[in-house]
Order: sequence, then C-alpha cells, then structure tokens
Amino acid sequence: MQEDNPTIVIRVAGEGGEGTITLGDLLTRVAAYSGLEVYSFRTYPAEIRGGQVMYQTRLGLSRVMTEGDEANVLVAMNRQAWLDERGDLCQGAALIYEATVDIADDTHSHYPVPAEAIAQSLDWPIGKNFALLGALTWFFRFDPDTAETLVRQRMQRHAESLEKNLAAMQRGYAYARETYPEPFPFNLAAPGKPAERILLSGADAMALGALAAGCTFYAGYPITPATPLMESMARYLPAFDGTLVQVEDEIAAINMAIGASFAGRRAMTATSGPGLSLMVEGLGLASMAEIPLVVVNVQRAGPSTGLPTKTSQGDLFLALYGGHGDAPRFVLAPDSVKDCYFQTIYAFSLAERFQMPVIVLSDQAMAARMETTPLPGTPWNGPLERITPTAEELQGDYRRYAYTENGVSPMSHPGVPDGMYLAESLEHDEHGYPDQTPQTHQRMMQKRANKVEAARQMLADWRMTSRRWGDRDAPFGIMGWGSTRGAVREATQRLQSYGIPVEAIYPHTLLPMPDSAIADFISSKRAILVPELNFSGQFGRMIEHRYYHQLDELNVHIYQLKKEQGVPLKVREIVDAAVSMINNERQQWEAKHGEMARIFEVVAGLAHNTGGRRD
Amino acid sequence: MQEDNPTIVIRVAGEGGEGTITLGDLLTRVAAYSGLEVYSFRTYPAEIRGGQVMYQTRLGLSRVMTEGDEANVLVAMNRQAWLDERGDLCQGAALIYEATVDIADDTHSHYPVPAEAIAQSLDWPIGKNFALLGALTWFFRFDPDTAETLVRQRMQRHAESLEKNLAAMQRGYAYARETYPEPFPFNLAAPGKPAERILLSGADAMALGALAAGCTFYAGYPITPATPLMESMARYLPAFDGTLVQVEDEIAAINMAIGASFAGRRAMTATSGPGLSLMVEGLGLASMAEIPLVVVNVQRAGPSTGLPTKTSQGDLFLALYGGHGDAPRFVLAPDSVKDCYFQTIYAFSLAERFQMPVIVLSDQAMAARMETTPLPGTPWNGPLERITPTAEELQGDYRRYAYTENGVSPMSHPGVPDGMYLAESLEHDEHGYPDQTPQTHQRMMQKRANKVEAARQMLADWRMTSRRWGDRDAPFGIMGWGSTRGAVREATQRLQSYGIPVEAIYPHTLLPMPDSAIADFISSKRAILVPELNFSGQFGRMIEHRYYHQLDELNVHIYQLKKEQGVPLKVREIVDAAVSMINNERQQWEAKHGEMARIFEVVAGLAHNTGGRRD
Amino acid sequence: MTESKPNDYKSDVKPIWCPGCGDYAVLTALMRAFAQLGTPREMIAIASGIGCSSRFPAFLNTYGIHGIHGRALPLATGTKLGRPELTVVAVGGDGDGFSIGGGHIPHAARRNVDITYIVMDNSIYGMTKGQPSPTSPEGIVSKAAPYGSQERPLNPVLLALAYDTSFVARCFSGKLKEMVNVLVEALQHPGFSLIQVLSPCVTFYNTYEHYREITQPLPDAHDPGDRLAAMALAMETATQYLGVFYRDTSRPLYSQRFEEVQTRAPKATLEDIFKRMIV
Amino acid sequence: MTESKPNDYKSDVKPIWCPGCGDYAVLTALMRAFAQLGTPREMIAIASGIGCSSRFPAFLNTYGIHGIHGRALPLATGTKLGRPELTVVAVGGDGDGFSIGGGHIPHAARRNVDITYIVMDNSIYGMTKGQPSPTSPEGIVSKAAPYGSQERPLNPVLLALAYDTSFVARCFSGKLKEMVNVLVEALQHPGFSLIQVLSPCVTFYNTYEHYREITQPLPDAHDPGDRLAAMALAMETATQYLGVFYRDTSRPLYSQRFEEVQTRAPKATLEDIFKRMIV
Ligand SMILES: Cc1ncc(C[n+]2csc(CCOP(=O)(O)OP(=O)(O)O)c2C)c(N)n1
Ligand SMILES: Cc1ncc(C[n+]2csc(CCOP(=O)(O)OP(=O)(O)O)c2C)c(N)n1
Ligand code: SF4
Ligand code: SF4
Ligand SMILES: [Mg+2]
Ligand SMILES: [Mg+2]
Repeated sequence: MQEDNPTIVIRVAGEGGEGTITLGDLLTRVAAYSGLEVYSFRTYPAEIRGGQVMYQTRLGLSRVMTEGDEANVLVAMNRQAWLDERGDLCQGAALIYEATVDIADDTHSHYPVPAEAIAQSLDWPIGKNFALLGALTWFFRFDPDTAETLVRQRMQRHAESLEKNLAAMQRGYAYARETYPEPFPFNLAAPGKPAERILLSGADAMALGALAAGCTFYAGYPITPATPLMESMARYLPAFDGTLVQVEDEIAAINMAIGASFAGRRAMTATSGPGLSLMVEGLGLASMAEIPLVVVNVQRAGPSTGLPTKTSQGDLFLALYGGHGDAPRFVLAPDSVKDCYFQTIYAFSLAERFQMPVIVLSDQAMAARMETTPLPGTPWNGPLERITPTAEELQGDYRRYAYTENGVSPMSHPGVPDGMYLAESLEHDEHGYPDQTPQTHQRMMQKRANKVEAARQMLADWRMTSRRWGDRDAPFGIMGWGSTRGAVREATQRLQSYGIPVEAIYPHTLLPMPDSAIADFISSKRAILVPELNFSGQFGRMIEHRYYHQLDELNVHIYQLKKEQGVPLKVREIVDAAVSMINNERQQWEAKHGEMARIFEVVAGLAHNTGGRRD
Repeated sequence: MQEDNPTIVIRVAGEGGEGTITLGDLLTRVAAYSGLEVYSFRTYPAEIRGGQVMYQTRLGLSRVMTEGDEANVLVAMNRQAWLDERGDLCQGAALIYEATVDIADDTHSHYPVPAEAIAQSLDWPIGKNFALLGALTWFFRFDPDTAETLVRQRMQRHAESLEKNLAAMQRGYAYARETYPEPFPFNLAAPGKPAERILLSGADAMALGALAAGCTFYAGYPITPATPLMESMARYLPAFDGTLVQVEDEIAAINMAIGASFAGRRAMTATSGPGLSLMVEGLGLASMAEIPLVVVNVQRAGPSTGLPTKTSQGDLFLALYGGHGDAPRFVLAPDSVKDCYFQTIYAFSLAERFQMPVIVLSDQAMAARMETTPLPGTPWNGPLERITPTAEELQGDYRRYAYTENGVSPMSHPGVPDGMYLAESLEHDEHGYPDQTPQTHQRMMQKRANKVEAARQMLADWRMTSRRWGDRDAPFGIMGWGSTRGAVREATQRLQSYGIPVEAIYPHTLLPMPDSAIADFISSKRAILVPELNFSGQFGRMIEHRYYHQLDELNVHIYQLKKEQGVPLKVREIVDAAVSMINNERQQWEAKHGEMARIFEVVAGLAHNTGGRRD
Repeated sequence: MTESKPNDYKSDVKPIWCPGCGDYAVLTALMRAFAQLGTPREMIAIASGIGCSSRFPAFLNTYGIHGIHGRALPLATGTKLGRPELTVVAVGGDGDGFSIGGGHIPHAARRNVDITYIVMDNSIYGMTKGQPSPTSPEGIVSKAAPYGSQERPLNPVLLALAYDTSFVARCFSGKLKEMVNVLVEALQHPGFSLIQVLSPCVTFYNTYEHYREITQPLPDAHDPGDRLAAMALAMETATQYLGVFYRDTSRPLYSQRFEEVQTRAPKATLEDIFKRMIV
Repeated sequence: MTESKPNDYKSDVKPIWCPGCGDYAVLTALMRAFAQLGTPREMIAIASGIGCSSRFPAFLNTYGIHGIHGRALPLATGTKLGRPELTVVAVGGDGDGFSIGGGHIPHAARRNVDITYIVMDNSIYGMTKGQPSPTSPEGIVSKAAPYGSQERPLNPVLLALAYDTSFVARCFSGKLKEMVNVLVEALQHPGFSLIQVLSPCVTFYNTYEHYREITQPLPDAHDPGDRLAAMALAMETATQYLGVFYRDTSRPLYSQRFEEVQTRAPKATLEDIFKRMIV
C-alpha cells in the first residue's frame, strides 16, 4: 500500500486462452473511466497460445506508482491460478473465482461466481471472462453502463460475439448483486470528478513522443516486446504523412532509418536485445557519418533468446559500449510511462541537434504497462532542429563535416541545391571525402567526441536530465534508472513512513551522464543503494566507475540490489535492501563510534583528574 | 636503438605498384637468413593498387623488440618517398635511392643506385625493386647466394619473371660493389651461427596456434587485416584433415563455427571490427547454449569502416561488453608474434574447458609483422579437453546443463549414443529444455557466471596470465595490453638506461583479469602509465574501474597515453609520457615535501628556543 | 538398419503449438520418415532458428540446436561439416527462412551441402502474433499493417530453383502421407534439399480451406530433371502444386569435396611447418 | 530539364581504381546517362556498401552515402522513401550485393521501390585482394582457396527474375554505348531495377577477353514482357546475353503506395489522439 494513498491490488490469473488478459485489461479500463487512478502489469505466456498468464492492476484515488506487491483481490479463472498466486496474497484477501474451482482455504474471504455455468447457459463458453467482469463491476460498485460502453468500444469489430459477451457480463453482474449484497471489503470511495487524465501504455507513450518530435519515418522488424510500439506507429504515422516499413531484419531496419535520416527525415527504429545486437554495426555508421537516428530498445531478459516475454534491464552495457572503435552516441532511460513520452522527444532533439545515434532504453514491463496520467504538456524546450547550412555556406565551399567548436557541422540533405556531399563511413575530411592521415583521424575523432561534451553542457542547463526526490541531503540514498522508478518511489515513501530519511535520484540521460547532478547527490550521502534488473549490476558498476574518486574521497558506500528473474522489482525487496544497507552502515558506525566513546571516556577521565590545577 | 642491442632500422618506401613491399619483405628474409634478428612493420595503401606504402624492418644481433622509431637507412623508390619519410630519419642516416630521384640534402649520406636504368637495360621495367635488393645485399654485406635462394623460393610460380628479377638483382649488386667499395656506415658484425630461429608473422602464429590446439574447423569472411589468418588456415588446415569455409558473411561465419563446435569440432572464426560488430548476437548464443568457440579479432582503426588498413586497439569495450543480457565470455590479448601462438592455444583451452566463447584480440600491426623468434615449445599445460559425460552419466538421465560446482557440465555431441540433448538459446533447465521460471533463470545465470570465476582460479594457478618485467617494485610502472608490448619493453629499457627504475606488466587475459597479479603490481607503485592505441583509453578506464578501491587506498595515480592515429606507438612517445608522469609526481611530491620541510623548520626553531629549559 | 517406430523419436516435451497448428503434421511426418529410414536417434541433429515452427527440435529426442533467428542454415551447415556422417535437418518458418535468414539459402544451395531444410510456411509471423511475412499475400491486414501490406509475396519454390537447389519440393500439412514420402526422399537426397511446407497458422492466419482448394499434385508428366519446366510450374500460383519439383543427384556432396581436398593436400605435421620457417 | 554534360557530375576525387578496372566504364556510363536525362545533381543520391566498386559515390559530385558492407539497398530504400522525388541509385560489387547483402535484394524487389541497383560484378573480391565471390566459377584458385573453390556460382539475372524484379538487365564494361542506353532506361523505369554489369577486375581476375568472347546482345525476338523466356535466356551461361531481360511497368511504385495510404488515413493531430485516450 502506498502510505498516503489507499489502493487496491487486483490480480487476475488464468489460462491465456480463457481471456484472462482481456478481463484484466477491461477491468483496468472500467476502473480508469470510473475516475480511479490505475497502474498495471502483465505477463505473457511462454506458450504461443494458452498457458497461465497474470494481469495485475492496481487502483488508487491519487497517482499510483507501481503495480504493488501482494494482491488484495485475486480473480482466479482456474485452480492453477489459485495454486500459482496464493503465495502472493495479502492478509485476508478477497478471492473471486469460477465457482467450480475448489479452493480449500479459510484465511481469505471467498466470492465464488458460476462464470462457466453462466457462459454455458448462453451456450457461449468463451464468455466466462465477461461473466466475471460483470461480477467485478458489482463488487467494486462501478457503473455497469460504463463497463458496457467500454466493452462495446473494444469489440466493435466483432459484432456477433459482442452481444453474447454483454449478456454474460449482465448475468455475472446480476448474480453478484443478488449473492453478495453486502459491501465488498476492498473498495475506494468513488472520487469526485477527477482532473483530466488519459490511460496510456508505455508503447503508446513512445509512439506519441516520436510523433510529437516530428518523426515521420519508422523502419522496424517485429520482436517481442517492441512490437506494440511498431504497431502503434503503424496506426498513427499515416495520419502524419509518415512512412512505416516492416523490413526483412534489424540490419535493414537501422540502415533504412539511416537512409531516411540522410534524406532529411526524422527517423527511428525500435527493437529488443537480439535486434540491438544486430544493429551494432549500423550504430557505428550513424556515429561515423554523423547521421541523426533514434533507436528504441525495449529490453527483455537475455542473454541470447533468453526469456523473450520477460522484463529486464540487461542491455545497458551493450547500449553504452556496443561498437568497434570509439563511436560516440547517446543513451536515454525514461523512468515512467509518461516519461517515455518526453524522453522520446528529447531523444530526437539530441539526435537531430548533435547528428548522432540515440538509444532509448525501455523494457517489457514499462512498454506493456497501462497507467493513468495527466495529459502531458508540450516539452518546454523540444523538439530541437537540425543545424542546416546557411545560404552563404552553400554558395561558398560547403564543408559538411567542418570542424566547429562543439563538433556540430551544418548538415544539408539530398534535394538542397549546392548542398551536395558524401556521407562517409571511412575516416574523412571536412568535405566527407576519405582521408586516412593520422592528423585527420585524430582530429575527427575529437570532433565527434566533442559533441558528447557539448550535449552534456546543454543538458546540464536543461536541468531535466535527472529526477530527484525524498529528504534533501538525507545520508542514505537510492540511485536507479528506468522502469524501476515507481517501485523505488514507493519504497522511499515507505521508508520515510518508518521514520527513515532517504533521498533518491534517477538520471534520465545515462550517456552523457548528468555528472553535476549525480555529484551533488553523492556529496550528501553516506551510503547509496543501486537497485536494477540485471545479473551483473551494470548500472551500479558504471556509477562506481565514473564516480570512484568522489565515492572514495567522501567514503560513500555503494550497495547493489541485482535481480535478474524476468519480473519487476517489488517495493518490499527495495525496502529490505535499504534497511539492511542502513543496518550494515550502523554496525560500521558503531564500531567506530564505540572506539570514539572509549577515547572520550578516557579523555574525560583525564580532564576530571587534572581539573582545576593551576601550577 | 635498444640500449643493449645495436640495431639498424631500415625503411623502404615507394609506390605499392613499384614492388616496395616485396623489396622490404625480401630484405627482411635475407637478413633473417643471414643470422640477424628481425622485426618488421608494414603499411597498406589506401588505394587498391599503387599509392605510397612503407615497409620498415629492423635488424639486430639479439632479439629485436620493435620496428624502431627513426630510420637509420631510407630506401626511396621515388621522390614522394623521400618527402614523406625524411622527417623520420635519425642523424646522418644513409639514403639509398633510385638515381633519377633528386634529393637536395646534405645532412645525410647518399647512395644513389640507377635501379630504373638497370631494369630498362634488361627491358624489364618492373625489375627496379630487385635491382635495389641487389644493392642492399652488398651494402649490408649479405651473401648474394642466400639472397638468390630466397628470391627463387619466393618466385617459384613465376618462372618467366624469376630470371629477369635475378638478373636485375645481380646488376644492382655489381653496381653497388663497384661504386661503393668502402664499408657501409650501418652494419652489424655478422654473428656466429645463431640459435635455431624461425621467421614468423603474427597471422601465421595464430594459425599454427590453432592447429597446435587441435582446431579442425574454420569459417570466415574476408576482411582486412584478418584475411591473412584465413589464408594461412586455408593453406594448412587440409593437411590436418581440417575444413575451411569462406562463408557469405560474419553472421554465417560465427553460426557455422558454433554448429561445427556443437558437432564436436574445435572451431574458430576470425574477423576485424565491423565483423565483430556483426557477430555480437552469435557470441550471445555460444554463451547461452554453452558452446566452445574461438573468435579472433584483428583490430583496425574504427569507428565504422574507419581506416581499414591501419592499426588500433579500439575494440576492447566491444569484446568485453558487446552483448545483450549478461553473456559471459573470455577475452585474451597476445602481446607479441610468438605470444599469438600461445594465446591462441590457451583460447581453445578456455573455450573447450569452460564451453564459452573466447575472443582473442590482435591488431593490424601484429598480424602483418614478421619477427624472428625461437621455435616455440609446446605449451606446458594445453590444449585442455572438453569435459564429456561418463558412461554412467549417459546411461542415467543425462543432464547436459547439470548444475555443478564450477558451472561446467559434461558436454556430449551428435553421434554419441544416449547423449542426445537440446542446445538451447532460450533459458533452459538442466536438460536444455526451455524453462522460463525466475528460479531457473537466476540459477542458470549464476551457473554460467561461475565458469568465469572458475577460469580466474585456474589461470591464477597457471601463472601465465600476465608478463611482468623491469625493476621489481619500482615506484613507477607501465601497464598495457596487446601489441604495444615491444615498444613498452624498449621504453622501459631506455628509462632504465637513464637511471630511472621502472617496472611493467602486460596481462594476457583481460577477461577474466588476473586480479592477484595486477593487485600485486599496483601495491608497489606510486604512479602507473597506461599506453594504448585508442581514443578513449578503454583499457586505462577498465583498470581504474576494476581497481579503484586499491588505487585510491594506496593513492596510486593512473596516467593514460591514448593514441588513435592508425599507427603503432613509438618508443619515444612512451618514454616521454613516462618522464612527464614522473615529473608531475615529482612536483606533487615536492609540494608536500616542501610543506613538510617548512613545518620541520618551524619545529626545529621552536626546539632551539626552548632547548634545555626545565621548569 | 534398426527397426524403429515414429514415437521413438518423440521427446517428453509437449509441443507448445496451438491446437490445430499445421506444424504438428510436419512433426509427425518427419518422425515417420525417420522411422521408415530407421535412422538412429543419435545420428540425427535438428537445427532451427526462432519462431513457433523453430521450437521444433525440442519435441524430438534426437540432438537439436535451437539457435537464433534466421541462422538455422549456418548452424546446420556447421554441424554437417563438423560431422559428415550425421543426418542434419534444418527447420524453421517463412519469416526465419525468407526474411532475416533469406541471405543464407542461396549459399547453402551453391555449396550443395547435404542437409534437408524444411520451411513451415504459414505466410505469417506466428510467434510474434501475426505480422505479414515475406510470403503473405499483398494487402494482408494486421496491427502492423492496418492499411494492408504493400509487398508482393516471394515464391519460395521458384527462388530455390533459381538458386539451383538440387532438391526442391512443396508439401501441405493437410496431406500427411504425401509429406512423409517427400521427406523420405529428401532425407535420402545427396545434397541440399529445400521443402516448402504449406503449414497454416490457425490462430493468426488460417489458410487450411484455401489450400485444400488450390493445392494439387504436380502433373505426372512433369520431369523433375527439367529445371525450366519446374520453374514454369512454380510460377503458377493460382494452383499450388505439391510434390518434388526438381531433383539433381549428379552433383558432388560438399563434405565429400573437403575430404577430397584433404586427401589431395600433402600431409604435414606442425613440426614440418615450423621447420620450413627456420632461418 | 536542364542541359548538362557527363563531366558536370564528376567530383574532384580521382578514382582509386586500378588502371583498366571495369568500374571506370560504369562511372562514365552513369554520368552520360544522367547527362542525357539532365537530372539535376542535387536530386541524385548514390548509396553504396564497401568494396572497390562501392567507392563509386565519392567520384560523383551528387549526394552520396558510402555506407557499410552489404547495406547499399536498405540505405538507398530509406533515402528514396525519405524523399521520393529523388533519383536514387544503389551501387556495389558482387560480394557486397550477393554475399553479405544478398538477403536484401528479394525484399527490394517485393517492394518494387523505385531505385536503380547497379552491381559491378567482377566475380571476385577486389578490395580484399582476390578471394572467390558468389559469382566466381567453381574451382577458382586463390590464397583463400588454394585447392580451388567448391561452390557453384550464382546467376544474378536469374535470381532477380525469380524475385520478380520489375526491371532486369545485364551489361558489360567493354560495351559502353549499350550500357549507357540500358542505364537511361533503368533510371526511367518506374520501380526497382537491377543491372548486372560484367565489370572485370584487371588486377585479381581479368576476364575482359573471356567476356568479349562469350557476350552477345539478347536475341531481337526476345520479349522483355515474358519472364519465363527471360529465365530461359538467363540460364544459358555459356553465352552471356547483354541487354534488358525483363521489364514490367505495370506495378505501382512503393512510395506512391505510402502516399495513397496517407491520403486514406483519417487525418488527426496529436491532440486528437490524446483526446481519445482521456478517461
Ligand atoms: C534477431 C531477432 N529478431 C526478431 C525476433 C523476434 N521473432 C521471433 S520469431 C519471429 C518470426 C516468426 O515467424 P516465422 O519464422 O514465420 O515462424 P512462425 O512463428 O510463423 O512459425 C520473430 C520476428 C528474434 N527472436 N530475434
Ligand atoms: C562487415 C564487413 N565484412 C567484411 C568487410 C571487408 N570487405 C571489404 S570490401 C569486401 C568485398 C568486396 O568485394 P565486392 O563487393 O565484389 O567489391 P569489389 O571490391 O570486387 O568491387 C569485403 C569482404 C567489411 N568491410 N565489412
Ligand atoms: S501461433 Fe500459429 S504458428 Fe504459432 S503455434 Fe499457433 S497456430 Fe502455430
Ligand atoms: S582491385 Fe580489381 S576491382 Fe579493385 S580497383 Fe583494382 S581492378 Fe578494380
Ligand atoms: Mg511463419
Ligand atoms: Mg567483386
């Protein structure tokens, strides 16, 4: 539970084939449309069709920050669901389940619903999930009309099944109302008319961010969990006179995007681990030929094919270091669904302004997540434009790769008279023509690297490159990146509610790092917990590396919480790690302190014995 | 000059089309066969044919460690050669050149040779370089018969041109003998019969190492500067019943090698930067499915196509971190032509014993280098074998990915009765069947990671994972990797000759790092210079990262010498960097020291004033 | 040759395929073919990429490698060259084989490496939930192409013929017996064989009915030695012919060629080579 | 249409090619074709991969992108879709195009994207100094294959036809005038065109004489609308026919299809989309 915000965690579990995800998804929508705040998480089956799946949605009166740990309400489509999930229930949870499932349990309250029977009675066996949706609508006292409207929206294209499902839903609702008239143990007072909000998925957030940034070209190859982003772009792009191509592989994807960007478009591609591995050579080309490019990497658990449908943050090192030679690039890490929108806009700003590839790291959990959020405003400072050559520059001897102070040279594109140039993957001179001399190479390497420093400067001024919250200058801190932020925010709140002052920071640009912000954070800390979803603790290692002088000087200790299981971090895991970190520090402190006490003791003694003597 | 070993640095320069490289190469061979030690370096033209090239060879009486900085002798095929190279000559060098080239210079001694005229007189215009070879044979007082024999060997296949070239050579020899009877300023007393040595190239060294390790499968795609290794394998493999396939691209190369290894062969591939970028996904497969694999990466200057014919050490980060998810692997760095032989053998030992991909990092300079070296003995401990299942294990329920202490599970291969298993790129259980549960994933990640620790242990016992030399526990050190070792060895000698104690260390395994050896080295140092051939100082950054606790605790300072110009490090550059490092340390030390002196001064003063009083 | 039954080749892993998926038939057919030929399990290696169809190897108790997307052929080729006595089968889908993996087929054909490549072609990306594939008909609508796809489908049989693949056939999951016969032939064929199996995806693109209507056996008159005739028949797409389009058994095996080179090569030991380098 | 001369398209970069390299002729022919069509320099973009032939773009003063090995077609396709009004030409070698880049050709053909792809086929890897390429004859000997190569050559024209490429032709560097005419046609062709140019590598595999002997114009009788006939002629390898094997101008352009989709798509602003998401 978020301390300041009562919430209900509902977990819907069952076979993929039983419409479990549809049920969870519709329930989430009904709740959102009923004025509640929602935040959801879903798993995918390992099997292609069927297989147990779980959809967890959390409802609150004010902003919800995670899907929650233990569930207050379990909706079990079948017995397996109960067996899988019973370990994850809070005290006295409410069990809503298909009546034929026998659940021997007396620690929770039971709400069986004859969903199958209802479905049968309509001889519409697949209506089971809708019967349960009806029942849930009653339990949470949602407006059945709202529910009906949403179902109608959702099922537009399947007129025939629509009516059947609605009928099932109505009967489910009726049954629940008759059988369980008393108030349901978990209920949130219907709020007054809430502020205007939207129900947004991480995938859509990135697609809309791209559109907001003026992206009109997308080349991609399907891969879980990045496909939803491609599908959103496919849906939206044409309305913006944009072009989407499903290509033959990721190598074609990145090179096609580079081609479109070379031609003057704002171009992107998106993929997941295996695809990013295949794009490494293309990233180097964009870096060398200085062609703007945005690459979204929706992380999943690796290595290799790994756990394709499960979440992870294991691609950080690949994003930072994946390239031969020293090929500069940017790496961004949005930390919420809403932030996915803004960071995507910033990604295009950086790509276009500095003519470099930008990798944006999302992950399965964040991409598939549905979250209610206020309508995002337009970013105060984006999207930035490309620097193009002036008329004079074009008339004169135009140098596409001219050496400049910050390394950025005016970029023309095919179609511009007198702007002709060669985009070159070999080392080249200011005109782009191959030049293999030591001097040119060294100088061009410096030019390209300068762009990263220039960006670091610019971003520092933006003051939007990291998010920091909690008790200002508390001695204990948490530093993380990406989709774990919700859990960390809730964890900091819980720690505070225990009376433990704590502060947290989430950088949004991992390359370049917002060094001043991080340094300032570190300077006030004694120990910092770095939680992340990968095996080797890549981010923690990077932090230790980059700031080791300061860390050692100030004797600030880094504690890593590494988890690589394909599932998100739980708030509890973070709180526990923080508490044991602080305990550990306490022992060290007491060791020292004890010694001090002894010394003072002695000194005090001395003072006493010699007190008042004057000769 | 190496202090303890007088050497002659000869630079042959001219058009690629003029047979410049052939001349340099033959001269090197003649010198080697005449009992001298040799060490060579060559450049490649940026153009496909023709274009200025340079072949530098250095002759010595005992082991030569680098190609040398300034040349003692310049052999100029044309005027451009003089213009390009005159800056790199030592005081009073000897200029040997085509007589028609006019060289206005009076600081060096001149030895024009009418090579073109000689060639014309045989109407064999392309015989120019052989005429010069003849002259050189005289100047260095080599045995003309030795020269003839070597030319005959080299030109077996071109009978027609052979005789012409021999004639040109003889006339060149005769001309020089008549015109320049006096002793040549640069000459090495012909040594007595030297110990048995071979003339070996870096590419051949790796090919022979692979054969010595039992490699019988090579799949590769041509790429400069890795092609010579493929060509050596093509020449040698059939004699060892081995198979070499030139495939359609690097992705096919690595996957085909994985397939052959899966089938039980010792398999390898070799490439350079762009190819390694394409192999990233395949490396992850070998790591996940635990299939032994050796990948040689002959580095060239990047990023992207970069400077394909020029040397660099810019792929370290890609080798270490290039993969999505946390995919364990090994990275080795041979540091001499001879070491290329041994490290390749160790690479197969590690790959086979730990069922992992091993990346061996060479570079253009080391691969193309010719070096005289003693016949390599057989490695005392290799090549290690694969751990295969016992008869009992096969009879029972054979678990290919069984959890074991060190993470290594017995590996069978197709053809073995009862050894059937699934090599799986998805996360899998002990049998290899897909298993996506959090527990299995975490446990298998640990199992795979454990192999790296086990290897670290084993290698520590080998005590062959790094090379250390110089003044034991000197306060100033040099730490490097790979092909720069020769230059560093010569630099340490020169520093010592200046009376500066210095010690150096070169780790051969960069992943896993030989931590104990490095830590021991660091512990005795005050400052360490880390020279390397890349822009961002990748190795230096890795050292700082990995050992920052120790470095800060002992207050040891790391100084980086980064060079990314496509050419090797010069001994002078290293010496200069070391000297300025020590100067820098001196100032810091004096700052401290000065302050101390002041305080002692004061104290001394006090002592004096209060001296002897007793109340 | 040991007596064996189809189920001898079955692993205990329950296929994760949807009920009714065309790939079940291919699994059955291949097991029957193995049984008919009595190939020992330990002498069989199945290599695949990624996709529903590529999950195939897990369902057999032979050796298998479930690799990365699009690389079934390089993996299979390496396995075969690594141990020529094996029976090596590459399996996968139309996306795995003709999209990301499409660049490997012509080279497998050029080598005429002795492996059997079975492409389970459902004209869709099943595993990733229904995007158009290289063999999807023009205009197919999906979330990834809400306005319909805009590319012409490839013609796998025609490609294979243009690559000079030495054995080219087409089967249909709805015709099991015929498939078994073709597979038996393919497994015995000396050289590279490519079999396109029309194997519908009942979940994202159910084409059973359609194929029942438009498939028919190749005309008896067709001579599988005539590549041009085979191409002509392959170019008829309104009817999808089933059977062996082309067969050329005259070409040398890739692995044999290496043996031949090895015998031609003057034998030498490492010592010999080093000796030659002594100066 | 502005008046222009071939040299108007020439950059000040001196080609790094060996004297006598077949690629010089291709450069000349393309410049003449541009001049004949009067295409403005700024409206031309040349994309290439890596290889001797791929150095091509640097020698023209149009827009150019010298990318990475094998990716000329994806780069060219992106450029064309990014700015459909451009004249986009992809150039490269047989290794770049048929080996590492071979997987992209069928998809460019499926899309019928409006670019002209010129493959300078010298049946060798020139840039890397003479290894066998996918079009090298069987048994060719080199350092990389001292016992002779063991793969059959691919037939580029036949492949292109099997992919249903809408314009397929073959030229020879020894026949400049003919090449100019074919290139003019190809540049005007609405859709994807592939031109195999027999362009000998004088340094590592000089085939001028050989091609002079075995090349001849396509029979006048040949109807470029007949794909099967074109295939039959392509399969004759003893004689290498020169000219336009196949032409289909009836197919819609890829870029047009996107415009059509864009017009079909109900226009919407970002605000509209967000509004629909309000709960
Ligand atoms: C490099 C890479 N890119 C993309 C994917 C995602 N992916 C998995 S299967 C697949 C395509 C499956 O289609 P197909 O090969 O036809 O097999 P089917 O599922 O239809 O049997 C894709 C794109 C991946 N696993 N790896
Ligand atoms: C990824 C990658 N692999 C290999 C190379 C090395 N390479 C450069 S050009 C080339 C082949 C050149 O042959 P072709 O395409 O026929 O062009 P040509 O030189 O014959 O004109 C190769 C293999 C590379 N640059 N990048
Ligand atoms: S999704 Fe389609 S292809 Fe995949 S298993 Fe189901 S039916 Fe078969
Ligand atoms: S090597 Fe061959 S292909 Fe390359 S430039 Fe020279 S002749 Fe042309
Ligand atoms: Mg498919
Ligand atoms: Mg070529």
